Amino acid sequence: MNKKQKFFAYPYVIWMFIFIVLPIVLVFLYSITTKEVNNIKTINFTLNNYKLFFDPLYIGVTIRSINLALVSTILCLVLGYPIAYIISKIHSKHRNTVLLLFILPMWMNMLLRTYAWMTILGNNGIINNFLNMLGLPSIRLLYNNSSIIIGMVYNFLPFMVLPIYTALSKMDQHLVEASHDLGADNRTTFLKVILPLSLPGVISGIIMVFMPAVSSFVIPRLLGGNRSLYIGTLIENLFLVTGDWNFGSAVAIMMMLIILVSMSILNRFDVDKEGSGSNLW
Amino acid sequence: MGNKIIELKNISKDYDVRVLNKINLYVNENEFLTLLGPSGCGKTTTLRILGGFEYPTEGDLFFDGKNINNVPPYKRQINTVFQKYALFPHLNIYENIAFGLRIKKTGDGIIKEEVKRMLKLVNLEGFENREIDSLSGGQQQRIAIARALVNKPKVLLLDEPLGALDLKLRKEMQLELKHMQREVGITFVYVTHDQEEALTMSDTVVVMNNGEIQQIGTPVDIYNEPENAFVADFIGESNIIDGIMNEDYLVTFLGRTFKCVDYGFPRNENIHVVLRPEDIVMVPENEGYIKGTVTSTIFKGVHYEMIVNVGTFEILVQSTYQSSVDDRVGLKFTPDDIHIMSKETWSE
Amino acid sequence: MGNKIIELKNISKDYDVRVLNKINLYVNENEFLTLLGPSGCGKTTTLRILGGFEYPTEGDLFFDGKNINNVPPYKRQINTVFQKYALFPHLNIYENIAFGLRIKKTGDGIIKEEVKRMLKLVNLEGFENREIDSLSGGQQQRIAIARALVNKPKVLLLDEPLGALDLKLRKEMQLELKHMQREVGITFVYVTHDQEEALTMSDTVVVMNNGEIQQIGTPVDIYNEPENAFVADFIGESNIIDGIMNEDYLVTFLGRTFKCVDYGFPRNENIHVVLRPEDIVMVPENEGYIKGTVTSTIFKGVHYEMIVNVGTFEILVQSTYQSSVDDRVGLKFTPDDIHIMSKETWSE
Amino acid sequence: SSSNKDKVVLNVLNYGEYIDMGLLDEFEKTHDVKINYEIYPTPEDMYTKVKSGATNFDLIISSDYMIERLINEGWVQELNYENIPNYQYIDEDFRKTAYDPDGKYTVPYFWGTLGILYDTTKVEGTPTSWDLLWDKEYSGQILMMDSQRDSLGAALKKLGYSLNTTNEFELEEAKQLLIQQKPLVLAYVVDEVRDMMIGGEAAVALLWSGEAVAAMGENENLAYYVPEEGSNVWVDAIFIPKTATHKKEAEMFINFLTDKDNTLRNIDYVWYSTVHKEAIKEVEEFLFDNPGFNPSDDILERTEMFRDLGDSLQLYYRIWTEILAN
Amino acid sequence: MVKRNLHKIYMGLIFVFLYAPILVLVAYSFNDSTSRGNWGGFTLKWYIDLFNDRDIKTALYYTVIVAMLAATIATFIGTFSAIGLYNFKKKPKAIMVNVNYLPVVNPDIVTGLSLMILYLSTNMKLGFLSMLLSHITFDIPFVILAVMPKLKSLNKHLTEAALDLGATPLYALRKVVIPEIMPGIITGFLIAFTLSIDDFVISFFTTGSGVTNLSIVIYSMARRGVKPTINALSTLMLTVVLILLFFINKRSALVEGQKNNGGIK
Ligand SMILES: Nc1ncnc2c1ncn2[C@@H]1O[C@H](COP(=O)(O)OP(=O)(O)OP(=O)(O)O)[C@@H](O)[C@H]1O
Ligand SMILES: Nc1ncnc2c1ncn2[C@@H]1O[C@H](COP(=O)(O)OP(=O)(O)OP(=O)(O)O)[C@@H](O)[C@H]1O
Ligand SMILES: [Mg+2]
Ligand SMILES: [Mg+2]
Repeated sequence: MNKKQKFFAYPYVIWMFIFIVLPIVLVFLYSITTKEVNNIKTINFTLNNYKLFFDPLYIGVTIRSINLALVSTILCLVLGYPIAYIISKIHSKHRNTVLLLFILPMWMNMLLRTYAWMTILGNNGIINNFLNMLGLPSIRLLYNNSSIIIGMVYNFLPFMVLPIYTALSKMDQHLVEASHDLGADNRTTFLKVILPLSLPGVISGIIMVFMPAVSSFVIPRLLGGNRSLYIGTLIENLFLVTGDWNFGSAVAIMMMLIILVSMSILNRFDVDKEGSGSNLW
Repeated sequence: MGNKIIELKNISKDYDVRVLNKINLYVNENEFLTLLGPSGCGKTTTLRILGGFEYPTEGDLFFDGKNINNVPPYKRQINTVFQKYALFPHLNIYENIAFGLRIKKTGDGIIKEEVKRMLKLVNLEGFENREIDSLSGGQQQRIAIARALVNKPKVLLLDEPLGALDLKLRKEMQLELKHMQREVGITFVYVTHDQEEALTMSDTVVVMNNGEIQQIGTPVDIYNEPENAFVADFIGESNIIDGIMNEDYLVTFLGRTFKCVDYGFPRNENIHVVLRPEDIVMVPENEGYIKGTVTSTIFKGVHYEMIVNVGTFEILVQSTYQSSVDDRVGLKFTPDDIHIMSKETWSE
Repeated sequence: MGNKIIELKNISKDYDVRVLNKINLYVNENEFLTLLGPSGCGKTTTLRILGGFEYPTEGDLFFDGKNINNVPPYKRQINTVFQKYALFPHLNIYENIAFGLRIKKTGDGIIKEEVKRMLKLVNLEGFENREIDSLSGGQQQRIAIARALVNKPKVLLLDEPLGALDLKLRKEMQLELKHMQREVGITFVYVTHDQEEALTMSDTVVVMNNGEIQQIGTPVDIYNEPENAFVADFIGESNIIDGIMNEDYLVTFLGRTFKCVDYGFPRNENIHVVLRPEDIVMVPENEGYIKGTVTSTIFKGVHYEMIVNVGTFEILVQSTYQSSVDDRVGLKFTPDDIHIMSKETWSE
Repeated sequence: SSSNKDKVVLNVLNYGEYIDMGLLDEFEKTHDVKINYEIYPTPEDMYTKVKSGATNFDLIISSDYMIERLINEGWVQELNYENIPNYQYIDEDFRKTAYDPDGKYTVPYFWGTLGILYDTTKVEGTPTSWDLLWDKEYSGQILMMDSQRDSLGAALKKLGYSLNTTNEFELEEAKQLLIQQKPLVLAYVVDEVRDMMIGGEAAVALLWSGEAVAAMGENENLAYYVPEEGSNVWVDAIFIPKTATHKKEAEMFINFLTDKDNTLRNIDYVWYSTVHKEAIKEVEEFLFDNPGFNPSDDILERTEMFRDLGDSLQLYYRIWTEILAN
Repeated sequence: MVKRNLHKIYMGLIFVFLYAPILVLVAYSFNDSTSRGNWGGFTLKWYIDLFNDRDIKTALYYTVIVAMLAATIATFIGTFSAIGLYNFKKKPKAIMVNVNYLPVVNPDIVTGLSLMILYLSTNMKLGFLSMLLSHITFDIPFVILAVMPKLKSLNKHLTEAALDLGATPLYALRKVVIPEIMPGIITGFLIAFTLSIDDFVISFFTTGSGVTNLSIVIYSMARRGVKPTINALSTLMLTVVLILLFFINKRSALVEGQKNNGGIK
């Protein structure tokens, strides 16, 4: 029976072990050792790196990063869900084309796209030029939280839309009809039927946006002008500039822990048939 | 029974081809109306138009005298029991049934009570927390009924709501539905394949074929006075025999002339004679109007069904007594039992 | 009919609760075996175990004498018509029907022919290129039948295969299925809610309740000699009346003593008497063994169904003649019509 | 083709866009060597990659402090300057440097200063001091570098301290200065400063001279100066790592790069200041006159080079983190 | 009707949002100045430069090859793994799914460096293969994330029906499960391809021996200003894809038409 299909995952389990678990173990090893050693025999174990993480300075950075990622994720969700919904309603003949058109901008190099945003948002940028032409004063669009969020949403939106679209496509239309039949208007039907049924897709989308957004560093650097420190930049700098791999590893591990814990909370809402069928309503 | 609550005027529906053609029909308040017809004749499509899930290609739909062509389903005071149930897989039984009530912002206490009542009604007490997937086919069907009934709609559309239930439960549910209809005053538009069900429960039966209405009438009318051979053939099993209407009250078929109760046909008109199998009495060969040989006999529980070859025709006869194959028998019937229908072309 | 092709030995199945309990059953080659029982009694579960989609919690399953507990579905020479059809939505009708043949690497020419033949058989010629979604309920069901039949399996499991079809089509399909079974030599395991269908088509009927087998026998046995009140009540409509078996061939119920044909019960044993509604003859009040008042009368097409209140009991009577409510009538029956069953506890 | 197989493959690692690619083709043609050319964005990227030992690079071009670190860690080979006859043209001042005090390991490639690029249409007068970066007048129009050494360096120099100080009090002072400056700063960026200044997005920017020259080439309203309090001078140099396998060919290539004509070609492409005594005489006038390209000697006297700080780098980073996270 | 229009307006705005930067990028490919800060007039010289730039051509070649291969392989492994994981028991499944998230959470620099160390510790030569393996590794989790929702909503009776008709589990997978979850597989592939084509950090640390991709080239150019050649290249890529899309769309419309006009496959 289906049980046998478990075996399909076994190669990947091995792959995971080699390419994901081993490296993480390595990172973990770095995080609990001190820098001084180059010789295996003289490894010094320490928890100092973790202690250091709990410095208010880094906690602040972490919280700020998570906040930013959360806001971006929510915006992606709010903007992306309707897109996914509309695409899923497009005639099957054109659907894949629209999908491709949708992701095509992402195939242009991210640095170039971000530079283009700088050109659009800058003090002398396209938008401000346009405003000036209308006789309006310039506004500061670049190098603040909004520009970071614009950049994040721009870059991650497709990762929200695609899985939701997947979940919505071929959804059993009769269920929507049944809901309408029972007196639910479009809004209620959406909230009570369509959304719950597409929840697995939404969750995938949230993961695909939230997780990379927390650790993203190019966007805060370019569009935020590095005016605030985010955890991605912190880790990047720790590894490259300072060469403090040990503390960098500890920060990375802590971040993983925090995110995985919050994800497992989110996952509770996933209506998994194996579970006792937790209720959303 | 009061005024027309629903009226269909010249409703047509085209997909690639026309599947409903100029349907004219009204349903009175508190009426129990059944759509009957062969598979694919357009019953579900008609219900879907009533429910608002499908727009008619042509024609108008009225509810309480108002055109509701453009009223969305959730604004129609109509609930549906879907042919394929359409239960919400992400909700348990309790929440499936409570769905409509929650939308009306009914209090939790009342919802609990009502759900319990409905579960009892459909014989599924204690199933509140079960998942839809874990139910048997018949159990799912009953939940679908409960989910629609609990809302006490003005009009209830039921698309073969009892098809997956066994005889006993079906009878129980028929009684319950009938009871609810009277008690709460719901108008029923019902689709069923079970002819006995249609005849037992309905005030009005609508026989459809190929997207067109063939006959509208009371069960007794439909059964006893089918307007054409299609209806006669479709409703119950019939022997439809070519004949000639010699004059009023006199008809010739199977080589003999019989008295009958029909009149008003032109002289010597070619007609169809309908003889119901259960109206024919099997008697010793010499006592029968028509003589023949039994060619098959099947046990049907309530009765035996036998086929008697009378030379030019095979006549179906039902009787609680069994004859053996190859017996010679005679067949008798009264003038009442002979139904005359004008011939027309009808396709199946 | 030959050797046992399928044998279930002590099969049980537990989900949260036990849904099949110690099922013992065998099916002979070329037999037409029907599972009958109320909704939720475990019919589909039994078929799913036969098909290999569910492992029995306990017990053994044999096919041609070999234990197939661990044989996967695709290695069993068994095909299924699923209760919910399970048609492939991404394939058109043609490809749905051709699915099994393609697996066997049948040539395109033959596939084309066979699909055409099957479509004709199920009355859906010309539907090759239609999408599943665009079919009516009954049409989908017929495709499900065609998809299974086209493989000419050794054993065919059918889970209410005709439930969505109208009477006429159902009869046609019944004949076709019966025909195929004889012609090709397929063994059928059939689930139906239509008791007439069960009685008409089957060689053997298995009555189940609550996950247990109640009785196995020929249709006539089951109908005429139900082993317990559950079977009697479930198969056809019955009047089940408390009585006392005075001695062999003599029984007392409804305040009178009657002759009967049963024997072998202890003296003065409390028993159930089963009287079939169609066996009871309605006569003028003074001619009846039992007298009562008609309390309801329903038109059922083939006959009328009346309930006669005889004081302590309401008796159901079927007759082609109608009595009016409140008529006083007498009821008659012959000793043959009285069926005696020992009392046991049975739950619904 | 088979002949390709026998060819020596020279693995070269350089910053992106930091050489006239035609030179590579020419060297390949004239020396029958195949060059495997790879590029990297920042010295830190280079360091991590080289230390990983992934590829055995034969020749690397990078920046002073990073080379110093590699030398200290024993990753750099001594050069045989006899194989590099063109070394004679290298300015003597750049032969023994802070990062290569004995002049054993490296050959300078380009060099420059750290200074301030400003927009003359926005800034009045001719500023000469670091104070411009702290001038409230230009609030929201100041670009600082997202580079701890350079930004902290500017603050330290403004305070009159060494760029390479490890004195915590001095650093604390610099930190306060930068925190105080933060509200005025538009952004902390590196790579984008050039285009921002050309596009008139900001008025004042901390920047390296090489980029400043390039910016001035695109926008004539820009001017560059090295503040009088002193600043940083930096050198990008060529070296051969320990793990190199084709030292001979690498030295041939160094010689090729330090050839006068080739240097001129490179300058024409890169626009950075040269250490080539002969080449400097022949550069185009507009470059020669540019203080970014050709700073005066008295400016140079007030500059110092970045040194590898070893573990004190952590301190710098901590401070920099606190400034950004503030 | 109103809703239709609202949909259109909304999609229009979103597409403006998505393509506005792309238009800017395209415009700069015709800019006769190396700086984004300056409009130097119209030129085609970057396009000519492009054809003479062998490094960009190599980088493009590796970018496309690696992205195609990595996305394809990752989609393959990811799809099968998703199917496998889906059938795991609850506990192991939860563990696996969480491990699967790790590469998604991890900053690229950590993934890149740890993979680099992994390869080096096994004496693997960094280059095409190591870069490809890394791309596959960070692609797979996304493919699994894309396929899972579809698996969750898959009607399991369809597989049963296929098995019942004699299909081996593999055949059922190929002919029933895969077609049913196809939207998920397609989006998984698109996401994987997108991530691959855009990756810099991980690629940089896990490649070597002269194998580069466009991102490495572009990021390395950043300090000295990204040459408009790259914009020209991007513009060309965009055009090629759009043209392909146009033809594919035409063709699929044709196929659809044929299907409707009868003719059994
Ligand atoms: N996965 C499951 N988990 C728990 N209970 C189940 C599950 N599947 C079936 N059941 C229960 O097992 C019993 C038997 O189910 P089954 O589907 O065999 O009934 P059935 O005889 O086919 O009924 P019907 O005629 O209504 O189709 C039902 O009570 C059903 O609720
Ligand atoms: N979307 C569609 N596209 C094309 N034809 C359709 C579509 N939906 C239904 N039809 C056709 O319309 C006809 C009527 O369908 P409908 O579902 O109303 O039949 P029905 O009377 O309910 O039949 P059944 O008793 O089998 O459920 C059928 O022949 C069906 O094939
Ligand atoms: Mg229907
Ligand atoms: Mg069932």
